[in-house]
Amino acid sequence: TSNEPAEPASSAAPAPAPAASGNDEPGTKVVIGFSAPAADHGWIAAIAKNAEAAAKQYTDVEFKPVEPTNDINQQISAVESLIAAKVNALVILPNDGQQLNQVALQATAAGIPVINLDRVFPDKLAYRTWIGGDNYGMGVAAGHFIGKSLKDKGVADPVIVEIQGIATLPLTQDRSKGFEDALKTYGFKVAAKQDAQFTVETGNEVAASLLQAHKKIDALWNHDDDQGIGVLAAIKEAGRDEFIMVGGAGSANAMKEIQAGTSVLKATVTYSPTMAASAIKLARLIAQGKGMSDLLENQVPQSITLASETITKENVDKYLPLGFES
Amino acid sequence: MLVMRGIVKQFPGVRALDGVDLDVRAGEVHCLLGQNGAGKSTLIKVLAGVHQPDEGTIEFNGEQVRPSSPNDAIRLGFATIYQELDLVDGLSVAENIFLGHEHAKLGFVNMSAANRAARQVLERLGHGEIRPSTEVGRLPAAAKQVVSMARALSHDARLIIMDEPSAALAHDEVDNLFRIIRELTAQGVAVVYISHRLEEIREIGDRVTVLKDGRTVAVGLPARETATSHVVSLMTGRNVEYVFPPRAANPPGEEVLKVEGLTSPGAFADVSFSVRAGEIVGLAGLVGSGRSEILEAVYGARPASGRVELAGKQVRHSVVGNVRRGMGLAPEERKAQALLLDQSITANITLGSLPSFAKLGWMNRARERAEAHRLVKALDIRPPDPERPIKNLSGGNQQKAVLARWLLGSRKLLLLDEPTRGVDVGARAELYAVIRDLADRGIGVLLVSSEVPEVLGLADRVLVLREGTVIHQADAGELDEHRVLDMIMDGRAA
Amino acid sequence: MSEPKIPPAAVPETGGSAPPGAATRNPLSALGEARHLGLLVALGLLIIVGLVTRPENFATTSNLVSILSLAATIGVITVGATFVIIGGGIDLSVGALMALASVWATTLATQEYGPFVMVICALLVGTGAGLVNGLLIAYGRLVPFIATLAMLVAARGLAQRMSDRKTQLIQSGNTALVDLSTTRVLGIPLLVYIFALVVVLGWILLNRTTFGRRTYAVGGNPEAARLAGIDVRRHTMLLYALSGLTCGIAAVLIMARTTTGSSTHGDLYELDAIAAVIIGGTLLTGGRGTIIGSILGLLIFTLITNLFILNGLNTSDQLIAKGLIIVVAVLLQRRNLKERAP
Amino acid sequence: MSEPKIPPAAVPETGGSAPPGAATRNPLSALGEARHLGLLVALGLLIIVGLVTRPENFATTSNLVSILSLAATIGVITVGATFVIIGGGIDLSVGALMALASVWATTLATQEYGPFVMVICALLVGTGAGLVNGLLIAYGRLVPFIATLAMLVAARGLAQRMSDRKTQLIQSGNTALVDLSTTRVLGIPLLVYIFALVVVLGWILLNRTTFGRRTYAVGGNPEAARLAGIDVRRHTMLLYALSGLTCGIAAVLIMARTTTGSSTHGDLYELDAIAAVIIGGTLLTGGRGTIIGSILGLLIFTLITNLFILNGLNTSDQLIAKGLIIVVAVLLQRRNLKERAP
Ligand SMILES: Nc1ncnc2c1ncn2[C@@H]1O[C@H](COP(=O)(O)OP(=O)(O)OP(=O)(O)O)[C@@H](O)[C@H]1O
Ligand SMILES: Nc1ncnc2c1ncn2[C@@H]1O[C@H](COP(=O)(O)OP(=O)(O)OP(=O)(O)O)[C@@H](O)[C@H]1O
Ligand SMILES: [Mg+2]
Ligand SMILES: [Mg+2]
Repeated sequence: TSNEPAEPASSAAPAPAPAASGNDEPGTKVVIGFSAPAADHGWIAAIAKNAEAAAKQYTDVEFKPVEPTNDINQQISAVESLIAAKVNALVILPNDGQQLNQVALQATAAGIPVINLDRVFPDKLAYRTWIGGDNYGMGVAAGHFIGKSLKDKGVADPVIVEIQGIATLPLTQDRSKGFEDALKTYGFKVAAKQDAQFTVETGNEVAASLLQAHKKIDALWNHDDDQGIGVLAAIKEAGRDEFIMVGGAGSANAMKEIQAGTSVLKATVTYSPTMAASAIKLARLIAQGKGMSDLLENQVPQSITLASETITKENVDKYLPLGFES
Repeated sequence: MLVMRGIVKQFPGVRALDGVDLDVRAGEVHCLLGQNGAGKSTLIKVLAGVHQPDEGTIEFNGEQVRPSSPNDAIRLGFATIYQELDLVDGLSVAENIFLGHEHAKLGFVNMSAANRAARQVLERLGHGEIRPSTEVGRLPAAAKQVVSMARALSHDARLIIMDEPSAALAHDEVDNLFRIIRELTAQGVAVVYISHRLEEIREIGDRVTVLKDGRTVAVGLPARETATSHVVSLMTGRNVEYVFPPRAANPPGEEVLKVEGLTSPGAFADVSFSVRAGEIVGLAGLVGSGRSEILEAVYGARPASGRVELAGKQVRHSVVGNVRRGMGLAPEERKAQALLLDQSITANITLGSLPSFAKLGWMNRARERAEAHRLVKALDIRPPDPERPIKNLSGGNQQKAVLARWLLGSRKLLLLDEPTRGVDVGARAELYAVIRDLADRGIGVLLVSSEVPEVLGLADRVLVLREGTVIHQADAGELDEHRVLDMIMDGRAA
Repeated sequence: MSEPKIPPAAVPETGGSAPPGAATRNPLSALGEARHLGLLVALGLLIIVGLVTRPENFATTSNLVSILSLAATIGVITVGATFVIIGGGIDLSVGALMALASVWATTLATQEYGPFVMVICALLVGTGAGLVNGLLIAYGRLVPFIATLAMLVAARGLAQRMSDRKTQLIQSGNTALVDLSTTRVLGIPLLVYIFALVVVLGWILLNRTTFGRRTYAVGGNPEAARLAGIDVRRHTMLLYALSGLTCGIAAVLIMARTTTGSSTHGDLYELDAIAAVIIGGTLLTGGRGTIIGSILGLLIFTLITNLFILNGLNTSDQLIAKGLIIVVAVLLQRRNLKERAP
Repeated sequence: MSEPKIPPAAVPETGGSAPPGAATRNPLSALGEARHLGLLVALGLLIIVGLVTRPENFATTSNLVSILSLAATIGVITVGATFVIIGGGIDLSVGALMALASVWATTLATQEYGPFVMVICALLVGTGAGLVNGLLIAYGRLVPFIATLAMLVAARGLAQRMSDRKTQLIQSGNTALVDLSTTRVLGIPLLVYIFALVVVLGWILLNRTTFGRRTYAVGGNPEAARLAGIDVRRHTMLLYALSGLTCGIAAVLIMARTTTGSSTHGDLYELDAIAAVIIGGTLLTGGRGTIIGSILGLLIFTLITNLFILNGLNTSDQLIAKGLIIVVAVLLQRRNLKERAP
C-alpha cells in the first residue's frame, strides 16, 4: 500500500550482498532485455520495479524493458524486437511459458542467453537459466500451516476453503495441487474453491459469496495477498472471525495484518518478487561469463528454485522489509 | 387478371383490413382510394408479400397465389413502389435499382452492365441526369423517388403497384410519371395507383376502388365518370367540399418575420420577404427550387448568410433559440425529421413544448395528457388514443400529429413544409381550417407546397421561386394556377 | 364540412377510461409490465434453482443482502449507462472512470482532508471525466464507441500512474467511508440504500422530468429532436456527465467495500453494465428502454454468479451456463414482446 | 397543367467532382480516397515518430515484418468484423471463438490426425460457432450484442473445459503448422501472406459480389433489403458464419505463432477489432464502411504498440498516450468527412 508512511527499504531490491568475490565490480558493458506481463497488479508491478532497481545498481548494465502486455501475441512481438536489437541477455517472465517457448528458442538460437523468470518454458533448450518461485511448495506450505493449526486445535472434519488466483494460469493449478497434497497428510480436504482475478475487487466479490455458501469455516487459503485485501474486507463486512486465514505471496500489507494480529489473517506463504532482481543479476553474470561467487562452479546454475516460506506472527519482523507493496 | 377476395389483416389491436375485395384488369390503371388509415398501404403490402393475410384469397391470371415474401411477389411479376422511400443510402443508384436481382455471374457483380442498364431505365423515366454511380444517400428526395420508380420498372413486371408515388413529386414530374404509366398500360401491364389527389385519379385512372375502415365500399367505379363528390362521400362517409377556408376579415398585423438578403450557397440566393401576424405566405416553386432550404435557414437549422428578424428582433442562428422565441417547423420528411417512431402520440405532440409542461424540469403529466388528448380530438387523429405508438398510425395521421406539436405553446411563426403530403381529402380540409384558424389567432405562417392550388387557395400572399431566387411576389388573389406554373417552369416573371 | 376550431385549452381531463399507456408510467405497475415479464420469469426460475439446490443458504437474509451489496456498485453504473444508451450513445469508459475516481479519492493528498472530501473528489473526478467524454462526442463529434474507448484506455493509464500501480488503502482516519459498507440499518448495509436511492432518483429523472423525455427524443431521433428545439448536443454532453457521476458514486461504494482505491477496480464493468441494460430491453440504437429492466437484467447476472458460488461450481462451467442463461432469459423476454415482431 | 411537355431536368446534378461511389470501387484509388486520408495522415505521423525516435530500429525489414506478423491474427478477424458491422450487427465473440477453435484443434485427439485436419478443425469450429451466433440472431431474433456476448462467455467456458485450463502444445509431429510462422518467403513469414490473402479476398467479396453489395443493403436498410427480395435473415446468418470463419483462420495463425492452443488466446480481441473497424470509418449502425479503412485502423493500433515497445514506455504512459492518439486519429479523420456533418 503506497499510502503507508515511508517504510524503510520496502519494495526496492535488497542491497547487494557485500562483494566478497568482486562479482559486483564493473565488468564488460552488457545490455539486458526484459519482458514481463502487464504490471496491472501488485506482484507483477513489484517484479518490474525490482528488476529495474537491480539493473540500476550496476554501471555496466543497460536495462532495456519492453512494453509489458497481457496479450501473448504482443509479448512475442516484444521479445522479437529485443532479439532484433541484439541484446546481450534476455530476462523473460512469460505470460505463459508454453506459448512463448518458440520465441525463446529463437533468442537462444540467435546466441542470446535467456533467463527464464518464474513461469517456466517447457523446452530446456529455450533458456539458459531458470529462476522462480515454488508454486507447488507454496501450496504445501499453506497446507501444512493450516493442517497443523487445525490439528493442534483438535478440529475434526474441518471446512477448508480456497480462493485461487487466475484459474487459467498453470501456477494456480500447481498451488492448488500442493495445498491439496499437504492437507491430505492430515486427512483433510478442500471443501470449496473459487478463482478470482488477482484483484482486490474480484477477491472481495468471490469471498462475499463464499462466506454465504459456508456458514462455518475453519480455514481459508487465499492465493494472493493483492486480492487478499478485498477478501479481508469481505470478511470484515460479514463480521466473520471463526476461522484462520492464510495469504500468499507476502505483501507488506499482509505482513502488517499478521503483525497486528487483529484479523483472521494468521500467516502468509511467500512467493517473493525479489526473484526479478536476482534474475537481472544472473543475466549480468551470464552475459559477462561469470559464475556465482558463493558456488564452486564457474558458471551460473541451470535452475534456481526459491523456497516458499511461511510468515507468521513469530517471524514477521524479519520478513517485513522484504514485503512488497501491493 | 388480379382478383383479391375477402382479405383480412389483423394487427395487434387494429383490424387494418376487414374483408377487402379488389379486381384489376390487364392494361388498366386501377386507383385505390380511401382516407388515411383506410388500409390502402396494408392491402398492397399483402399483395407484395410483405404481410400475410389472415383470411382471403388472391388469384392472379386465374391461379390461386399466396405471396409469402417480397421475393415471391417479385417472381409472380408484381413490382411495388412503396409509400415510404425504401432505398439503401450507402449504395449507388444502379445498385439500388437492381438490388436483389443484380447483374451478376457466379455471384460476381458486373458493375458496368448494371450502370448501363440503370442509365437506360433512368432515361426512360426522363432522368438521364441522375448518374447511376452516385450514392443514393446524396440525392434529394425527389430524385430518390425517381430511383424507386426505376427499381419497379427494372423488373419485367406484369402488375405495378404505386403507393402515393406523386406525394414527393412536383407538378411537372407527375406529368412525366403519367406518360410512363400510359406506356406501361399500353403494353398490357396493370397499374394499381394510390393517391390522395383526386384530380390525378381523374386524369390517369380507369377504374376506382374505394376503401373505408378496412372494407371495400365501392368496386370498379369508372374513374372519369364518377362525380368527385360521390367518391369523397364514399371515402369519408360524409360530404366534404374541397374548399379552402375564407381568408381573414381583418387585415394582417405587425411583421412577425423579416428576411433580408438570405443566401445559402448552392441552394438559394438573396431572398428577402416578410410575413405578418395573421398572414399565410406561400412559397411556390419546382422541386429543387430551394423552398425547403429557405425554411430551414429561417429556422436556423441550415447555415446561411443574411438577416432574419422575428418580431422585430434579429435572431441568432440557432434552432433552440428560435423555438424558444416562438418559431416552429413542420419538416418535409416526417419520418426522418419529425417523428419519434417508438414513442406515443402524446410524446410526439408535446416534444416541442416540454418546458411549458414542467416546473423546474418536473413534468406535469396530467396536463400533458389532457393537452394531447385535446389536440388529437381537435385534429381528428385516428385512432383517437394519444397513448398509442405513433409508428402504427397511417401517414396522414402522423402528419397531423406533427402539426399538433406546434399548436402548443405560444407560437409567433410557423414554417410548414408540405403540410398536407399524404393527407386525405377530408383531413386536408380540416388541416386547412386549422392553419387558417392559427393565422386568425395572430400567428404568421410560411407555407411550402408542391400543389399550386393549395398555395393559391390557402395563402394570402405568394412568393414564386425558381432556382433559388424569388422571381415574383403577389397577393394570392392576383394569381392563377396557369400563371404560376408558367413562371416556375419558364422563369417568365409577370 | 368541419371547422375544427381549436377548442379552448386544457382543463385536465379526468374522464374516460384510463389510457393504456398510463400504466407504463406507474412505478409499481411498471414492474409487472409485459415487457419485463420475461425478466421476472427468468429471475423467478433462478430463485427457484437457488431454493432447491441450497435451501439452507440461499434464502437467508444475509445472502440476499450480500447479493444486493454485490449488485450495488455496478448497479449504480448501470443506471447511468441506461441513460446514455437510451440517449443513443454508449459508454465504454465506466469501469475505468470508477477506477480513476477511486484512485484519485484515495491518494494521500486527498485522504488528508477526510472522508467527506474524498467522496466529493470521487464524484467530481467521475463527472469531470464524463464531461470530457460528452464534450468529445457532442462537440468534437467523435463516435461514442471510440471516444469512450479512448477514455477507458487513458483513464486506466492515469489511474495506474497516479497510484503507481499500487492498491491504495483507506487510512485509519477515514474509516467513516468504510462504514458505508459495514454499518447496517435494519440489517441492510448503507451502500444498498445508496444503490436504491440512485435507482429511484434515476427512475424519476427518466420518467418524470423533461430531461428524461429529452433523453428518449435525442436517442430516438436526434434530427427530430433538434428540429423540435432541443439542444441535442448539450443534452448528449450531459448524459455522459451523468454517466460519469454514477461512476463516481460507484467509486465511493467500491472504496467502502474493498477499503481501497485501485486502478484495477471495475475491470470489464463496461461489458456487464451494457449487457444488463440490453437484457433489460433497452435498444442499443437508443430511444427506448427502462431503468427497471436494466436493474432486473443486472440482478439476473448477480444471481447467476451467486448461485454458482453457493453450489461450488467452477468458473468454466459457470461461463458456459451463463452464456446459455443469457440466451434463455432474452428468448423468454422476446416472447413477451409481440410489438417488436418483424 | 395538362400539357405533357417533358420538363427540364428537375433533379440537380450531383456531377462536377468525381462521384464518390465510383472511386470506392477501385482497389488502388480506394486507398487514396478522401475518407481514408485522415487515417493515412495518422499512420504517416506515427511512422515519422518511429523514424525520429528510433531511426536505427524502426525502419528495418525485421521490424516491419514483426509489425505485420503482430497485426495478422487480429487483422484476419477484423476483416470478418467489418462484414458483420457493415451488415448492421456486432460480434463480441471473436476472441473467444478464436480461443475455442485453437483449443479444439490442439486437443490430443485432433492432433493425431496431423496438421491438415487441425486446420480444418479450427475452421469448422469457428464457422460452426459463428453459425450458431447467426441462427440466434437471424432466426431467434436475439440482439446481436447479447447473442454474441453469450457466445463469448460460453465459448471461453467451453475452451477452458476442453483444455482443462491448460495450454495445449502442438506436438512435435505437427510442426508443419508452426512453419506458417517460421517459414519465410522473400523474407516474409507465411502467415503474413495468409493475412494479405484474407484481406484481398474480403475486399473482393465485399466490393465485387452480390453478397458484399447486399451486405450494405442489409445493414443500411434491412426493411428495404427485404422488400427488394433479399433473404435478410439468411444473409445475416451467413455474415456471422463468415466472422466465425475468420476466427478459425485467426486460430490457425495464433497456433502457428505461439505453438499452442489455449483458452486465454484472443482476450479482448473483440474490443480491438471493433475499434479498428470503427476508426476505419465503418458506422456501428451499419450500411457503410470499407475493409481498407478497417485495416488502416488496425495498422494504426499495431504501430502504436510497436512504437511503445521500441521506445520502452511503461504501461501507464502507454495507455494514456494510446487514448490520446485514438482521439487525435479520429479527429483527423473526421476532418475529411464533411458529408457526415451535423
Ligand atoms: N405494422 C402495423 N402494426 C399495427 N398497425 C398497423 C401497422 N401497419 C398499419 N397499421 C394500421 O392499419 C391501418 C391501415 O393503415 P395503412 O397504412 O394501410 O393506411 P393507408 O390507407 O395507407 O393510409 P395513408 O393514406 O395515410 O397512407 C391504420 O389504422 C394503421 O394504424
Ligand atoms: N442532400 C442534398 N445534397 C446535395 N444537394 C442537395 C441536397 N438536398 C437538396 N439539395 C440541393 O438544394 C436545392 C433545393 O432542394 P430541395 O429539393 O430541398 O428544394 P425544395 O424546393 O424544397 O423542393 P421540395 O419541395 O421537393 O422539398 C437543390 O438545388 C438541390 O440540389
Ligand atoms: Mg398508405
Ligand atoms: Mg422541400
